[in-house]
Amino acid sequence: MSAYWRDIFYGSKSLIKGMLITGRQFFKPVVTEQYPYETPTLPPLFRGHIELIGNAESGLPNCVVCMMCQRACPSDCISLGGKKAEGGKGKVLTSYILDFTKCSLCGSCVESCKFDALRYSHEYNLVSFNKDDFIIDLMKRLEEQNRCKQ
Amino acid sequence: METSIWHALLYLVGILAFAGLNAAYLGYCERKGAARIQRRSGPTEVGYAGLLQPLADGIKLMSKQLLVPKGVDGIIFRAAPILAMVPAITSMAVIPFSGNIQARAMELSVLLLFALAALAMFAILLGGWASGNKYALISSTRAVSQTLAYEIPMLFTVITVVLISGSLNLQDIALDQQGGFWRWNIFRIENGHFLTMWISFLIFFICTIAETNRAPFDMAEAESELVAGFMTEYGSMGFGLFMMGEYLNIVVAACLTTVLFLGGWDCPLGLIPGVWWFLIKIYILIFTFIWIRWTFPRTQIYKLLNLNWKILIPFSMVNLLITAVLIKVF
Amino acid sequence: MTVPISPRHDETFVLNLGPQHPATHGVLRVKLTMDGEYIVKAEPVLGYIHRMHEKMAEAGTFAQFMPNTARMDYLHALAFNHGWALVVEKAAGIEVPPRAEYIRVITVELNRIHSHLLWWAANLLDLGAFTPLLYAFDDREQVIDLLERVTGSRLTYSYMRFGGVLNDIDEDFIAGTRAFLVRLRERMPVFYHDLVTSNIIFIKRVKDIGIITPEMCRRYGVTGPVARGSGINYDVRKDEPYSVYPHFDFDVPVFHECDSMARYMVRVQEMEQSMRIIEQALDALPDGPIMAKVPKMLKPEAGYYYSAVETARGLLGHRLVCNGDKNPYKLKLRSPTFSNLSLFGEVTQGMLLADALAFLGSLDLVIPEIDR
Amino acid sequence: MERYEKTRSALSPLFPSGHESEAVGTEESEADSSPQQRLPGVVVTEYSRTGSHLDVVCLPDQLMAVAGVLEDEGFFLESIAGVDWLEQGQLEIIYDFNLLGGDQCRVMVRTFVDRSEPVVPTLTGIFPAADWHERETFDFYGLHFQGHPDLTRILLPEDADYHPLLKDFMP
Repeated sequence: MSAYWRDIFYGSKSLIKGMLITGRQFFKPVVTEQYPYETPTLPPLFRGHIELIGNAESGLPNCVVCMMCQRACPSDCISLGGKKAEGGKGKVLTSYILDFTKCSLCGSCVESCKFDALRYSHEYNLVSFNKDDFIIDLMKRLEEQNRCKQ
Repeated sequence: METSIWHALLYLVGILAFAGLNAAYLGYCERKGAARIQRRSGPTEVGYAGLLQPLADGIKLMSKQLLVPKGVDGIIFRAAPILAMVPAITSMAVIPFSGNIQARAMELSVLLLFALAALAMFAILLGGWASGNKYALISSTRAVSQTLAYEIPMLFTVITVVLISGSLNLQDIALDQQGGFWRWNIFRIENGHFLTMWISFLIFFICTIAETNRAPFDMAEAESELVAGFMTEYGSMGFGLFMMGEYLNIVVAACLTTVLFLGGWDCPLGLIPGVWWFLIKIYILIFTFIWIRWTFPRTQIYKLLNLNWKILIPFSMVNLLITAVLIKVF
Repeated sequence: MTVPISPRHDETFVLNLGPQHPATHGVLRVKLTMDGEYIVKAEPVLGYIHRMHEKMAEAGTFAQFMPNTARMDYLHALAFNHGWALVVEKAAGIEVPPRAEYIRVITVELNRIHSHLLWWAANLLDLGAFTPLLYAFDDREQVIDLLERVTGSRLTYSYMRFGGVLNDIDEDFIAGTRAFLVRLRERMPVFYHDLVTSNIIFIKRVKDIGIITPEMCRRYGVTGPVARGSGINYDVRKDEPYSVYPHFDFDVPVFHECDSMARYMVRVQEMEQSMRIIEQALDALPDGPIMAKVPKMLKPEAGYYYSAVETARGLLGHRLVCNGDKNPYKLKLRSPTFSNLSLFGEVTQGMLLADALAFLGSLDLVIPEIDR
Repeated sequence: MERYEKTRSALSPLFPSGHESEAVGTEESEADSSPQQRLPGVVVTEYSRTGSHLDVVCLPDQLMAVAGVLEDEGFFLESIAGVDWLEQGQLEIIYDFNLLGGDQCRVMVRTFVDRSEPVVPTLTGIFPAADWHERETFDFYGLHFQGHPDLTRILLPEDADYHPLLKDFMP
C-alpha cells in the first residue's frame, strides 16, 4: 500500500518537474538554423566532392596523370585522360570526369595524390532532377573557377 | 430565452465560425507551441510568422483524393470523419460562453454533453473498423476500452459539481460560481469545498485528456506502435476532418472544464465578467493540453486502465462522498 | 510485464510490423502473430538493406574497404573504422603512433556519446515523447560539429587509416570538446534525468519490461549495453583491452535488473564514462606523428586474424582470413545487433505490442549493421 | 592455470591421436596459402598476433562434442564464418567462441567439408545463437546445417538461387 501512495506522490512530483522544464524552454530563443536564410560555415577540412587545383600562375591543373587516384578509388568513380606533353617530359591532363553518383566521399583519391592536384570542394548544395548533373567534368569546373578569378 | 429563426441562424453561423477557426488555428498553435518548447521556430514560411499555414494545409488536404481502400465499407469509411466533427460542433450549442451568449439553454445540458462526448469515440470505432486495417482495428478497440473506462471517474467528479450547484444546467452551474475566484468550484471556500474540489478538478482534467485521445493517453493514435491508428488509411480531407474533430473535442473539453470548475465567464477578482474571461480560461487550458502533450512519453494501454481503476475511480468516489457529507453538514 | 496466455490459434492474426514502420528505425520487418494485443510469436525478417559488404571486402584492397565500414553502423561509424583498422594492423604488424591512438580513442568516444544520445532520443520517440528527441539532438549536433571539424564529414567518417588517422586535431577541437563536456554535464541532470529518467510514465513503461536473463545473454551471444543491463560485466574495452584503453581509468556500468530500464541506465552512465575517458585522453595527449610508416600496398601474411572492439551496441568482431594477397581472402563481420536481435522472438512471447516495441527500442538497433 | 590451458585440457580428450599438443609457433602450415589444414587437434596460438588463444581443428562429426565441451566451460558462440577454398575444393567453417567477462579466452574452432557435399551438424541445440549465424552461412555459402530447425535464407531474398560468397560466384 505504501508503494501506491509513493507512486502517486513521486509520480505527480516528477510530472510537475518535467512540465516546468519544458515550460522554461518555451520562453528561450530557438537554437535551430533557418537554413536558406542562414548558411552554415563549413570547417576547413570539410569533405565535399573533389576538384582540381590549378597552378597559381598558369591556372592549369597540377595533375600529371599518374592515375593513382583512379586506382585508389574504391568505387571506380574517377576516369581521367591525358596525352603526352608537347616538347617536355610527362603527361598533360585532358579530361577528368568524376562520377559523383558512385562517390562515397572517402577521400582516398586526395590522399593518394602526391602532386597537390586534388582537393575537396566546399559544395553542399547538390540537388538536381537529372542524374547526369552528377557526372562532373572537373576540367570544366577548373576553367570556370579560373574565369571567376579573373 | 425566445428562439427566433434569426437567433438560430446567427448562432449557427457563429458556432460554425468559432469551430472552424479553432479547428484550423489550434493546429497552428500546436505546431508553434511544440516548436517553442523544443527550441525550434515552427511554421514560418506561409504568411507573417506562418499565420496562413492552416489555409495552405487546408488547400493541400482538400485538393488530394480521398482514397478508399479496396474491400472496405465505403459508406462507413466516408461517414466516420464527419461523425468525428458532428458531436463536437453540436456540443457547442449548449455551452454558455457568457451570461447571454448561449445558443440553447437546456435544463439537462450536462447530460447532453456527455452523451455527445461518448459519440466522439464512436467515430473512431467506425473509422478504425471500416478501414480494414489491423493497426486501425487495434486502435479502435483501444479507443473504446479507454473511453468507456474514463467515463466513470469523469461522471463521478461531475456529480460533485452538480451536487454543489444543485443543477444539471450549465448556465446555472456557471451562474452559481459568479463573484470572484473564491466562489469557483475549484477553490470554493463555502462549505470547505476547496478541500476536495481541486482533486475533482485534477481527475476531471486527466479524464478529459484521456477522452479526447490526447498525449500522453493517445493510445488510439500511438504513432510509434500503430503507425497512425484509426487514421492509417485516411488521406486528404478524411484525415483533415479527424484532426479538426480532435481539436474541436479539445475546445469542448476546455469549455466544459471552465464552466464546471473555473467559474465560466467570471473574472477572478469578481470585477467585470464577460466572454473574454471565458476565452482566456479555455485557451490557457488548451495551452496546458499542448504543453502536456509535448512533455511526456505515452502511457501503455494497461497502465492507463490501471491508473483509471486503481487511482482515479477510488479517489473520485471518496471525493463524491466527502462532498456530499460537506453539503449535508454545513 | 509478460502475461501468460494460452492462445487459441483460430483467433490469432498476423501483423506485419515493417519493413516501413515508425518504430523499427529503418527497414526491419517483424512478423507478429497476435492474439488481440498480445504477441504469440515474433519472427524478425532481415535483409531489407543487405548490401553484401563481405563480398565487397573481398573485391577491393584493404584500404578500399575503409569507407564501407562507416556505412554499416552509421551511428558509431568510427568504432567500425577502428575495428577494421585494428584487425588489418594486427594482420600486417603495423605499430600505431601513440598520438594517433589517443586521437582515435577521443573521436571514438565522442562518437559513442553521439550514438547513445541518438539512441536515447529514438527510444523516447518509441515511447511517444517527441520533445526529448530534440533536446538530445541539440547536444548531438555539437558532437557532430566537433567531429566534422576534425574528420571532414558528419556521419560516415572514414577517418582512420592503417597506422594512424587522417587528420590531426587542433587546439580549437580540444577547446571545443572540453566546452562540450561541460555543456553536456550541465544539461544531463535537467534534460535527461529530471525530464525523463525520473518521469513516472517513463518508469512505468520501461521497468520490468523485456527481461533478458544473463543465461539468455550467453546462449544468444548478446553483448554490449544489453548484456550489461543483464548483470554481465563484459566490456571489450576492459576485458580484452585494445588500443590505449588500458591507460584510462573508467568504470563499466552494470545493472542487474535485466529490464529495459537497466539497459537505459547503462547507456546513460556509459555516456558519463565516455566523457571521463575523453577528458583523460585530452589531458594526456602525447605529441608525435599521427601516421606510421606503412607500405603503399598492404600484403599481410597468410593466416587467421580476429579482433574485437566495443561499439555503442556491443562487440564488433572482424574475422579476417588472409592468403598473402593484396585483398582480404575472407572477412566476416560479427555485428553486435545481429546477435542481440536474435533473442527478440523468445523475449517477446506473450508481451503486449506496446511493450514489445518499447523493448525493441531498448535493444538499440541499427538496421544496416544487422543486414550488412 | 590460465583459462586457455584449462579449456585445452578439457578439449584434448576429444582428440586422442596425439596431434593436439603442438607448441606455440610450430604451425608449419601457416606459411603456405593453402587452407591452413592440419590434422584435428588443439593448438595454442599467440593471442596478440592472431586474436585467439586456441585454434581447434576438428572433423565435422566432432563439432557437437567440441561445442558441448565449450558450453560446459561457459563459452558463448560469437560468430560463424565460412571460407571458400576454391583451389582445394573445400569449404571451411570457423566458429568463434568467447567468454562473457572474467577470464580472457578466445577459441577458434574450424572444420572442413568437401565443396561438393557441404554438410555439417547444426549447433542450434547447444547455442541458440547459432540459429541466425548458420542461416547466414547457408545463405552465403550454401552450407547445409543438418538438423537446423529452419534453414532458410536470412539476408538474401527468399527466392535467391545463388550463394554469393562462393569464390566462383559471378554476379
